[in-house]
Amino acid sequence: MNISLNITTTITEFLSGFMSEGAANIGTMVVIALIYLAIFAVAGLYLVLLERKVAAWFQLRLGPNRVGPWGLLQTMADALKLVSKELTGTVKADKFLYNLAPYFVIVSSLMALAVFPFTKEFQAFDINIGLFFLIAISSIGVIGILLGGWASNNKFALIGAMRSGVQTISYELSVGLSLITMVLLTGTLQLSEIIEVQKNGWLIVQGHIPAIIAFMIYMIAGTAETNRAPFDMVEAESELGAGFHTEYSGMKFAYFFLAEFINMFIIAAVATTVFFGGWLSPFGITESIPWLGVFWFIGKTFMLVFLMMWFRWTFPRLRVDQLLTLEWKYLLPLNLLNIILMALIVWLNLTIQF
Amino acid sequence: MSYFGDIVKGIKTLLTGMSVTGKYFITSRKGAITQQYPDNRETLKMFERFRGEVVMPHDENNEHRCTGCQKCEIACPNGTIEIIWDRQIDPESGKKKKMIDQHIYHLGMCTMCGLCIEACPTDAIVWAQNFENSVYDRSSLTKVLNQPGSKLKAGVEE
Amino acid sequence: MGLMKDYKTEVMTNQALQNLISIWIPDLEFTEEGSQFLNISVKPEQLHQLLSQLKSNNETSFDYLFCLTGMDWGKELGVIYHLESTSHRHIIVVKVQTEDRENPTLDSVCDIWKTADFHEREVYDFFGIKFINHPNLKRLFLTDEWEGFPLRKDYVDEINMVIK
Amino acid sequence: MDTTIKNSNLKSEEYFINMGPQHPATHGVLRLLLTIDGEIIKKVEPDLGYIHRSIEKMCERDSYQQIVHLTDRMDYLSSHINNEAVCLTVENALQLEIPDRVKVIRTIIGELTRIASHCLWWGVMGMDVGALTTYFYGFRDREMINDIFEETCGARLTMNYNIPGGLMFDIHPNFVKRTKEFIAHFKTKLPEYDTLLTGNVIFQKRMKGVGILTKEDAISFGASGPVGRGSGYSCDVRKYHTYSAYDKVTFNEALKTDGDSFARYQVRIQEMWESMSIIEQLIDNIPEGDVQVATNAVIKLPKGEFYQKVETARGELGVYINSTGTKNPYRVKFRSPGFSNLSLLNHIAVGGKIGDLVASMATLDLVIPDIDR
Repeated sequence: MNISLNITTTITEFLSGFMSEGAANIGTMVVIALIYLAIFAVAGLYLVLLERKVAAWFQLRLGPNRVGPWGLLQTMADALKLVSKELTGTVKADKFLYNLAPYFVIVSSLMALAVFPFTKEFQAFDINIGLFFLIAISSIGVIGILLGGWASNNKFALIGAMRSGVQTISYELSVGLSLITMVLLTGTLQLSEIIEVQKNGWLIVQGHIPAIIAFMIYMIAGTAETNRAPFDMVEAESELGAGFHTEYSGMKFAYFFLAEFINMFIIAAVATTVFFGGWLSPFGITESIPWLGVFWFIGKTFMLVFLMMWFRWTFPRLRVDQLLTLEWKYLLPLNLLNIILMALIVWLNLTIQF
Repeated sequence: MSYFGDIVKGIKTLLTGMSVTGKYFITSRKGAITQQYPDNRETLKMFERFRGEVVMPHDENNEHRCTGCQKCEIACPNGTIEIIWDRQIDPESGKKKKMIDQHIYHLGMCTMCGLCIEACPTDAIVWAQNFENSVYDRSSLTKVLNQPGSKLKAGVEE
Repeated sequence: MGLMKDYKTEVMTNQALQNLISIWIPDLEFTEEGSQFLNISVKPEQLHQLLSQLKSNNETSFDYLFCLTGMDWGKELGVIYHLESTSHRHIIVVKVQTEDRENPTLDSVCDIWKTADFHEREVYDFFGIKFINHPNLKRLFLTDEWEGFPLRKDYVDEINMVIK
Repeated sequence: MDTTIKNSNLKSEEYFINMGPQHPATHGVLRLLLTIDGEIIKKVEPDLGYIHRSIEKMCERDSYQQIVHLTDRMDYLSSHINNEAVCLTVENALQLEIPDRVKVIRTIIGELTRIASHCLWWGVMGMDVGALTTYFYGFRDREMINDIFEETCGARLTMNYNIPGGLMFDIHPNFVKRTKEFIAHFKTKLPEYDTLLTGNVIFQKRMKGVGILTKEDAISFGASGPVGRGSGYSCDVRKYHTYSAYDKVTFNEALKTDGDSFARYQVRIQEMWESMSIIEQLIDNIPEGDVQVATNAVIKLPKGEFYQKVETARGELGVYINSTGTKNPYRVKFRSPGFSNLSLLNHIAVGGKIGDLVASMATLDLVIPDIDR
């Protein structure tokens, strides 16, 4: 194949054919940003649809099936409806922060998408502190939620926002530590290199027991990070109505909503990359065809997304103090123990490699 | 250690819970419990005792069985039924007798308790199984049950 | 479980109850006419004393106030207390009435049975009977600015009431 | 749990929050005025009356046959039992001898109503604590009961199947078959309720030790039904003041002594098993006979006072009728179980979190029209 999957260089080369180098670089950024925006606006919408369909199947329902074949255009129609809706707000809201909050949330989740290698070299931004960058970026979203809850001037929204703050600060720790456990195994933070390491077996196999524990902790903490049930204290519709986005309507509400789903995708994508070999096919069956990596990457990610949906539609919600008990009394000590265990295993060369 | 025992036990209970929903997810193809309502109008059949609205059946000669005795009107708890009647000359016997002019039924006030139908001595009114009673204007919920030009069926009053 | 509990307890007869209670307070009226229970009519000033004694006495121990009904007898306003003992399973009915329709006041029994809190607020709401020593006597169902007491027999509301 | 911050200069203030009248957890139009310190509930003050229709006043102008259908609209989830209560009061006052067939059918439908009500409660309670899927599983099973009702009574919720003197008409020929089908179906589905929710560690953490009500308080607050029995207070009207055909069947009163939300939950689950056993004992032995005894078209109760207790799905419903001998009652009072159960909400919710309030409110199983009447 002549066309390189490295999209950045491909586009830069194409653009520098008729413009200066600096302009070409800027042009590349704009083009890639637009591509990512478009892809993930659509992907977010279809994640919403998937969630609704999966929920329906868990709940003995049919799910959306009116707009388009099998309801495939349902979320498009919803998005159109939301765009056309009036943007309401409370009278005494802090207008500037109130309007700023949704963008904080959506921008932070879109930024995180840039670093994922969808297949070999198909990556917009291969930074050498990739995992670190992801952890850092994913924490910014909570500022948007806090701002939104505070600026709405609504008590329910404020309670939701405060819960969100507490929750994210706590669970950020577990997400970080469980990923660090895996970094011990890979020796690198760069996502493309993490995948290279896994050519000798996915990390969840290489690291066996501690890796499985790390994966479980990561999935629990990741679900909490996205504010989804059973950790949806922030919205908790039977307690707070709608939580922090009570006062948002129209497209501003849709940004919060989309961000939640893209965050879910990110959490699952990180798990895919770190634990399940990213775009690598099982046993290397399709190694000769690199573009199939996209299929494997998306497939694995969606399996994990499905797992998170399965959690959501099965479990009751935790109470806010139990949420903290779980993190500080169970996940965090386990995580620290797990790091030591992983270090021992790496030190004693007890990893499983093919 | 109970600390780790609790964790294992907890995870186990979570997995049992997931097995229930998982089972339904896998068998979801068998069919949903919900119905595709406006699409299944043809096959959707209500039970014969279903209380949709009160109707007055007429036979092919446009004859009903209502004698205008007003027992339904008295039985109704909500004032749903109003009977307008007067004394007219019966064409057969030539005598003056009580006949209904209009049997008015306010569907909007009806609570479907069925006391009127129980009270009716001549079975003139029955339940219909129609349940699609929504209309755009409240006034169209007021119905006249006897058809225009209809008359009392012979032999009902005996 | 498994063990079948005996639900038939020894119930004090109405006569025995009457004999017992009539010792406490002399001028009570007892009747069983037109009711399946023993009825006691009590003067408003003796109400609280009687009821607290009915609960605290070990032989009666009426610890369950299962119904508190406001009544308008036409001339008098009053309250009917249906009491049951969860240990002895006998039932008694206590009636109290006051002829003051302008400003009817009775003693609250909130301190004896906690359930009386809401029930007395309901009676206040619909009959306008004020309960002395009630911790939070305000309208429960109706709005604060509602005029009149709807369940009284002389209440008139030409707009909302459909009279057949 | 000590939640106060010691030796702190931080100033904190309690604040009010309005839960309802439109709020997902209040299941209707109940409004709660909460005083909250952070997440801790300091005071709960219910504000009622959003759907008060003054049924008691309406009864004063209606005839005894007409009263029955109004009670459908009180506790709509146990409408049959409400109807039965009024009919029993009138029948006792008239000293009518009710055929055994009527008694048995009333009991069967009453127990089906109880199962249906508990199914719905289980669904919405799961939803209140965040397990959204329970709602549909609960409704799936309730739907079968509603179909049975619709076929026999003509309505799914507000059935009005009872009249003073018996039943409006005989049961449908399919009734026995469908009821047996339902029992067979539900025996496989009820254990699933347990696997999905009861054993779940999160659910148990949410429910255990939350909203504790002692036996003394339960009696004092007039709690009844599963709320009282969850506190170890034996209060089953079917046992103590037996009516209809409950004296012909054997069943256990579900009793738990913990007094917390989880005990109330377990009581209801066990009640569903007991109800199924009651139906099984009766369904094959419905005696032949009439379904009505003739009454006058205008029923006049003798002068006097009449009181009847029944056990609805929510607890003890009392009907008090004061008659002066005319065709209308002089005064009707409904002692509704929800009203007393609501009054203890403040008592059990104070000191808990907002989530606890929702969980304990869910296990009180409030139906707002029952409270507002």
